[in-house]
Amino acid sequence: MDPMNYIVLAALLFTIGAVGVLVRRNAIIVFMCVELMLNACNLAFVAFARMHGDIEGQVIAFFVMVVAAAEVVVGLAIIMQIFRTRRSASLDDANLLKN
Amino acid sequence: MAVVTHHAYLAAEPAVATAADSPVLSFAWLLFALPLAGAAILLLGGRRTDKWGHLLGTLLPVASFVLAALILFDLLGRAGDARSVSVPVYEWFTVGGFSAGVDLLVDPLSISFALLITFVGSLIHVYSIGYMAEDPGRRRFFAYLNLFVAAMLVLVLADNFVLLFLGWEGVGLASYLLIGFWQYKPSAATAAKKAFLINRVGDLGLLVAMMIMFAVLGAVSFSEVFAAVPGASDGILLAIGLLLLLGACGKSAQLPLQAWLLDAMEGPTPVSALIHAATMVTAGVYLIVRAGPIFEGAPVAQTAVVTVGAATMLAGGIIASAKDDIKKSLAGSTMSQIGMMVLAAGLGPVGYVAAIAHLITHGFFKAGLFLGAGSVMHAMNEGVDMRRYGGLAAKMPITFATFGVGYLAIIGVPLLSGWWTKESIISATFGVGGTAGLVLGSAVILGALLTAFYMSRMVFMTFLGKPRWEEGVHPHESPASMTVPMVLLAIGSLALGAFLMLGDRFATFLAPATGAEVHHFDVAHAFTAPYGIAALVVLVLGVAAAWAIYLRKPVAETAPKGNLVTVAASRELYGNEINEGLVMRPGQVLTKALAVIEDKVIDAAVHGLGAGVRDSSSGLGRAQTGFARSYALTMLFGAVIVAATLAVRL
Amino acid sequence: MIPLNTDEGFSGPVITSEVPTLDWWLLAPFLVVFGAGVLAVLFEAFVPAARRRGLQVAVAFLALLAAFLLFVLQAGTLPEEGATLVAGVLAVDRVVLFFQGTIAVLALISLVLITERRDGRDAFAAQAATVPGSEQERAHIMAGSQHTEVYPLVLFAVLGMFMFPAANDFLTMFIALEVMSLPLYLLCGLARRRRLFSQEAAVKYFLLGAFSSAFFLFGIALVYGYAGSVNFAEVRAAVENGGAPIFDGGDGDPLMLMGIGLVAIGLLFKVGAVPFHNWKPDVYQGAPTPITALMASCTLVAAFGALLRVFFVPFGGSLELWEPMLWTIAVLTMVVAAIVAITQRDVKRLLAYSSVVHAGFILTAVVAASTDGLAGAMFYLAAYGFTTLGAFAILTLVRTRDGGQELGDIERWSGLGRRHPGLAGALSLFLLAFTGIPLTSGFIGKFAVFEAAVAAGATPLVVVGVLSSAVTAFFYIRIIVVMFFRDPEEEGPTVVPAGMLTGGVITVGVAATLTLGVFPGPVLDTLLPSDEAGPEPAAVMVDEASLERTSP
Amino acid sequence: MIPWLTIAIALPAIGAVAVRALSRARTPAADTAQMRRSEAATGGGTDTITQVRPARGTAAGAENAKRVAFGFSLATLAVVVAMALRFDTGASGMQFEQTHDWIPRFGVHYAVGVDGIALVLILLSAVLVPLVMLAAWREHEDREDGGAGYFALILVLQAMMVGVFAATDVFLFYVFFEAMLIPVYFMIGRYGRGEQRARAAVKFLLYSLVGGLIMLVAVIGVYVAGGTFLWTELTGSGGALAGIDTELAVWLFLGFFIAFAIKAPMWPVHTWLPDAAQASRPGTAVLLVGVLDKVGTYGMLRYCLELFPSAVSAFVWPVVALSVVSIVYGAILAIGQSDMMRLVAYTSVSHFGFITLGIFALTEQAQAGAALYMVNHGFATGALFLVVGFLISRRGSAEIADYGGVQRVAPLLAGAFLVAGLAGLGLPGLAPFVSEFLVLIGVYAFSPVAAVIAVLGVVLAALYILWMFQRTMTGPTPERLSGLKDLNVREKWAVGPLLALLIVFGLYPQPMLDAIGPAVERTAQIGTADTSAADGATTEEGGRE
Repeated sequence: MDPMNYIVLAALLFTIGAVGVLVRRNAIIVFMCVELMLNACNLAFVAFARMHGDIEGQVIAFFVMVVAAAEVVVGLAIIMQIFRTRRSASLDDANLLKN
Repeated sequence: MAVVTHHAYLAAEPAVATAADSPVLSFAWLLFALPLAGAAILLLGGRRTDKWGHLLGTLLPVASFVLAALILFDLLGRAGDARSVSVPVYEWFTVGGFSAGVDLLVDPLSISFALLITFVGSLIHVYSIGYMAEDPGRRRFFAYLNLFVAAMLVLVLADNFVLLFLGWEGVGLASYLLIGFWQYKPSAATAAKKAFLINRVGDLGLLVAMMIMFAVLGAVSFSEVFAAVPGASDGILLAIGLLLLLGACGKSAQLPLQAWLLDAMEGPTPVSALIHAATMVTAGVYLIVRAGPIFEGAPVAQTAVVTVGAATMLAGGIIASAKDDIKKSLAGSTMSQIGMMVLAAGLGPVGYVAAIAHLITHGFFKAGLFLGAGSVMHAMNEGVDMRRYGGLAAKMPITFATFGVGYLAIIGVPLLSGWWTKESIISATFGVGGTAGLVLGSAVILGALLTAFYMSRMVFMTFLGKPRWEEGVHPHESPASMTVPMVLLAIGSLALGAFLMLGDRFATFLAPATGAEVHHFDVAHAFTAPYGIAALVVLVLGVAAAWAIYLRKPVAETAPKGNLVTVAASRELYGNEINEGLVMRPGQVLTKALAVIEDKVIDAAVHGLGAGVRDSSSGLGRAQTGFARSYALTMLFGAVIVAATLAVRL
Repeated sequence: MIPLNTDEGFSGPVITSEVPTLDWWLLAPFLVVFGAGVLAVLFEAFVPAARRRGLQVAVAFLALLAAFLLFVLQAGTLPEEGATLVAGVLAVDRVVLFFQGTIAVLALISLVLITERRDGRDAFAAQAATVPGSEQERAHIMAGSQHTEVYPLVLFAVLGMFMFPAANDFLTMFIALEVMSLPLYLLCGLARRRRLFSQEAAVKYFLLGAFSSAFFLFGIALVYGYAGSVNFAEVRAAVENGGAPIFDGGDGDPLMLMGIGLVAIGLLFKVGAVPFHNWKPDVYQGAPTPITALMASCTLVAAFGALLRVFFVPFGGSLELWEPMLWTIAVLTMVVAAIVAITQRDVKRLLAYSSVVHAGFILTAVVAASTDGLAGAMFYLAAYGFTTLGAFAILTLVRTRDGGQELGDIERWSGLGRRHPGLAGALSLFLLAFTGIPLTSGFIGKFAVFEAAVAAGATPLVVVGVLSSAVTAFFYIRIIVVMFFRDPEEEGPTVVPAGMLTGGVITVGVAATLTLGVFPGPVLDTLLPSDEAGPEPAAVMVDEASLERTSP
Repeated sequence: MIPWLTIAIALPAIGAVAVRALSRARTPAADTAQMRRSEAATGGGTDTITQVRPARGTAAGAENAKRVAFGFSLATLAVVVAMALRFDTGASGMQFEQTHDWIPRFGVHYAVGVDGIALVLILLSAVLVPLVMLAAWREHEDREDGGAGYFALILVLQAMMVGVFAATDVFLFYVFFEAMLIPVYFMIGRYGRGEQRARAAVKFLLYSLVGGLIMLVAVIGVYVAGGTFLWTELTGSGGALAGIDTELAVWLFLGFFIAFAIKAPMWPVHTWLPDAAQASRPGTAVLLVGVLDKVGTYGMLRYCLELFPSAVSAFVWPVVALSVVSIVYGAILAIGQSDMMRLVAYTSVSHFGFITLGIFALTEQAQAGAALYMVNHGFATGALFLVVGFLISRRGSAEIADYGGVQRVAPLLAGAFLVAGLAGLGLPGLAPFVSEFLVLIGVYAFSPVAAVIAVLGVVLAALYILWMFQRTMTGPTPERLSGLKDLNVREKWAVGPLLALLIVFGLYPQPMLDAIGPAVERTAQIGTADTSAADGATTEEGGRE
């Protein structure tokens, strides 16, 4: 199978994630969409590593996973905090800051 | 004080030789420096000089007169062609090829004027001591008079057009200050401003003329300009000529810039006598004569001069015939007489002597008449309406006598001053020959008729007939300080003409300056020639007509309704209305229009730009909705932009 | 590139063969800050609450100070062409050291603001976990609880900032970005007052930041796909060769372009260029002001350091590819932000937009793609950092009349200049520096970047820049108008006494703004790269390839 | 060698610092009084600020500070006069030159030097500053600082005014050019008059900034094209800019010109001036119109013409047209004004038209006239603003309609007003005539039409001046003005020297013309002889750009 297909799949996943960020209101789901985008990147890295025949891309994928995990920690903390205050995880409810 | 500087400068860099050989001439600058110093002392000295200011102010013009007389004798001691002396004082300003110096030209023409100015000026200073005795601003008055004398002397002594312009504007300033001397009267303030403004329009001509001279002829000094005239094109000379005429019109109240002179009578009467009769208003004639070489090279310009002069002469006469205000009537007369001089000056060399001679005699009798009028006004509690005069001859014998002599002189009673000079103008006009000569000559005769009429009218209404005085008016003769100058001027009005014209004395004296051949004045011919007889006939007719209207019948105390002609004449031939319609109204409209443009176009454009930025600010700012998801959308939009701009290179 | 087998003849570090040598000396500043951060976390766990604060402050200050001193010492010993360390994942040269040194100084100053306490209370929530307005919150406030976790968070963020411009491959850069950002997300949500705003700022910053990181990462993936490596030198070499060996005849160009674009998005988000700027006003307004100051100064410096490095080193050979893109973004940034800023009323939002506009100005220097442009941007960033810190320091002093929260509404600052001429005068100076009035550092900075842009032929961009400057002048000046030309109002703000710390920050800001404005010569000549080394910025920016070129 | 120019720049700058320090040093008692007062002010709304008199201690401190400021301005005047006496009027080129590296990286120098034109303008500013201080002595007494701050700002401005005329490094010039805005901005916005002063100050600053920023691009362009900022190295046939492409020269010229046109101010970018003048204290207006705006015309002469001779021919006609429009337009609008400050501002628009016209007529007379005009206009308009200021200080209004018949109660004031006005309308014998006349004859040689239209401005000048004089000074004195005081000693000393200078330079302007002469000889060749040479150089080195 042409590894390029994985790249296309990665792009699709990335797009789905991006669209999810745009259309979903729930902060948690938005955040998960971002995670989806990160994972799409990982898929691309691994696929490209395969195409180039080296392991650098795979190494990167591991790093990304670690970073993503750290991000989850921080992100959930922040989202929890605002959820407790507002009793809502809807992003659209948080719009005190605007012009 | 400025004088000292000049002198120091002079010492450091000796002036050109032409003047240095005569100690008197090298002090020619004192002519104007003395009265200028007087003005400075009186203005800066403040109240400390109140006590003796008028005396100093009188003394200095007298000193100038003495100096002018000395210079005259110096000139007379020279050969005819050596009587034109250039006296450089100091370099005024020089840039590149342009140079304007404070250089004086002492020649018969300028010294004639200097004598007239200082003599009449001194007399009027003396007169003013009495006339202004009660005025709290007398010191200031004398300062302004001194300033005027200084400026007028600069005007006539200048050796180049720029210095002449300095004097020209200087007399304008003095005139402004003196017309508006009683500035708390709105009419005086308005008249002063009007005089200055209309003069400015004339000055515009002079300014542009100087620009052309420098640009085309390469200089602004008389000698260099006149030397360049033969090489200049007709168009240039015509342009310069017409522009100089415009300047002359402004200063000499010739059509179409005549409107200010009658209003200028708002000033104290000595001012009217000195500035607006004897001296300043004749500056236009001086300019035309002085710039003779230019006009001689531009026949069309000369025609314009003659036309303007003739038209003003008649218009002035008509206005003078209808005015009931004694000073305004005299002012109309001045317009008329100067018109006559301008006409003569426009004839070229043949007319110059006649014009200048008439100018000088006119200076005497018209000053005398004005001083007489002032004396009358003094007696009549400053009333000027001749309809409320009458029968003053008995109450004011000296005034009547001197006024009478002036009257006889101006209407041209034979052998009095006015007759000599008016005859020579008439002779010069007819001397042109052809239809032109006939038309012009007839015009002058007509002018003489008008003169005889309105002057007789004035004398009849003022001194003869029954008193029509307002209540509480007790006429009395004026003090000696006022009557003595009047007497002296009357003597001049009697005899000066004969002195100048007999034996062609003045013509011979003036010849080196004007370049004219001496035109013999034949006394016998003046009585026998048709024009001479015609002049005598119109004289009688004019007096008779005035007698018929103003002496035979009692004069109404208020002006009758009048017909179309008299109404027009009393409204100064609608000169003010014409100015208003042609200049002021459109000007006001333009001012308003530009104010609107300033506000609604130029400033609005800038403010509109600002408002536009502000509007787009709130518009763009709306993208900052506060919704995180819309921010993400904006970012995606940014991604599209990034992709698009990168794809450019694909 | 890390080859699977060595047969293909690739050189360079191989994962299995040898342990890379570490240059401890060059690595020391990173380790110091990292170590201090770890230590600080341990303090949180083991030191009693009462003594934590003093210890944390001391450690943080000492660590940053040590890092700064190390950077200075390194500058003296660093070889002219720079060096790479840790198997080439980090690069240190004079440019990087300048960025790091600047960040260290600015971070130290920010730390002063972070440390500042008024009536025993700092700018941070007593207990972030409590619900705003709740009983627990009040209890914590009464108990004087405080989040000393702020200090390790700041240390980690600064560590990320040190790494960001020093990264020598995209992976390191991504990690640096996250190390820098994650603590900042948290710090944004810790404001003591107006906590709803603060929390909202944190959420927005976090989600949008993560979103942009995803773009950045996907861009890295595509660049990796194109070049076969994420190492800067090799990416550059690949770009020059038309891609990795698997692409023949330029098939990979779309990959490369998309890669550049996506990486650019990630970086432009961090510098806050339009249209990736939306987060800035909201986050700047919501975050605790000392943290805003930290972000406005240090983060911007670090982000631009990274952006300059990315565009000049790995993408330096494909100038013509990305120039139109940066042109467009620069124009958008300068114009849109300047215009939008005009109608702002909140000073913090205004300064946020101002920061966006300044980013636009600096982008013109990036477009210039010259050593002069690099130097100009470096000077600009340093100058702007000091000025903006001073400005934010002043914001912390202006409070509502009830002595509570900061008063950001400009309209209510009427007559401040009458009653507090010194303070208002200092703020005016900062605003004039933002405007770019001569004799302030802002002017020299603007001149430096614009000069580089004009020299590079980007004159239209500079014209847009000066027009945008004129627009921005309007709102800077408006603040001065309000402060000096209006009469004081009854409901005006109170100004708390500056004290040693904040006063010191303002003084440093004033001094730096004036010194860099009047005598910029020493900084420009000695600290910044000069084009004598070469007109290409790559001449002064280290990567392995350049090292190989210079080594005999 | 004595660094005259540096002293002349540093002296007022030091003075400003000293004044500031002195006005800050208050007795503790005064300080508390001050605080109480400001509390009262905040409590009682806007008006209390102006009503509450400052505490005695502050007033004495302010008085001392003002005396020190005045002393510094006199010292500066002395330095400048001493320098002027040493000026060699025979030499072309710069004198009293100093050049030191400032920012080596950008080739920026602290380089100063003067030719005749710069010298007379520096003299102008040095003369005006002490007089403005005298006139403004009592103006801000009811302020917190007793007006000392205003005096400090004047000194700051003076340092920059000397600097801007003395700079021979384009960058240094730009620095002064822009930095100058700030003190003026505060002088208008903070110490100005009326409700609109903040607005006017902002308008002034924004206009100037827009111009200045556009000029910044051109300044950078000069450096990029020429590789140096030193004026002496840039100009001349062998200068660094001699070979640049004409099109580039045109753009750079335009960049400088827009800034200078706004500053000058030239139609149609003049609308800031009337607003600024109306909102200014008269002293501010004197410096603003008398000196600051001259930087615009000075810049045209010094920078536009001399840096880019090859571009001049492209600009001559447009600029001449704009100048002529300015002359007539400014004069007509002046006629219609009801506020004296605005009126004088519009007259300045007209007069600046003469100056720009003279500069771009490219004849020696016109340019010498224009350079002289800059100085004379400073004296004349300065005097006029000061006298209007005396009226304002008496009645608090600049509206013409609020006055009338002043001459009767205050003859000296009216006299000063008249002399200043007459100077403004170009009466021979007063200084502005000489310059106006030189401009006119110079312009006529270049374009008769332009000269003739410009002469209209002379007529209109008489109208606006005399009409204003008539409405304010003459006529019956209304009851409310019957107590109006005449000039006091301080006021006499403020306006007297200006009037004296107007007369002296009206009758004997040659020393100034001698100083200006060599510089003008240099610039007047531009656009005539030099253009062809520069064009030749362009084709030679056309490939450089």
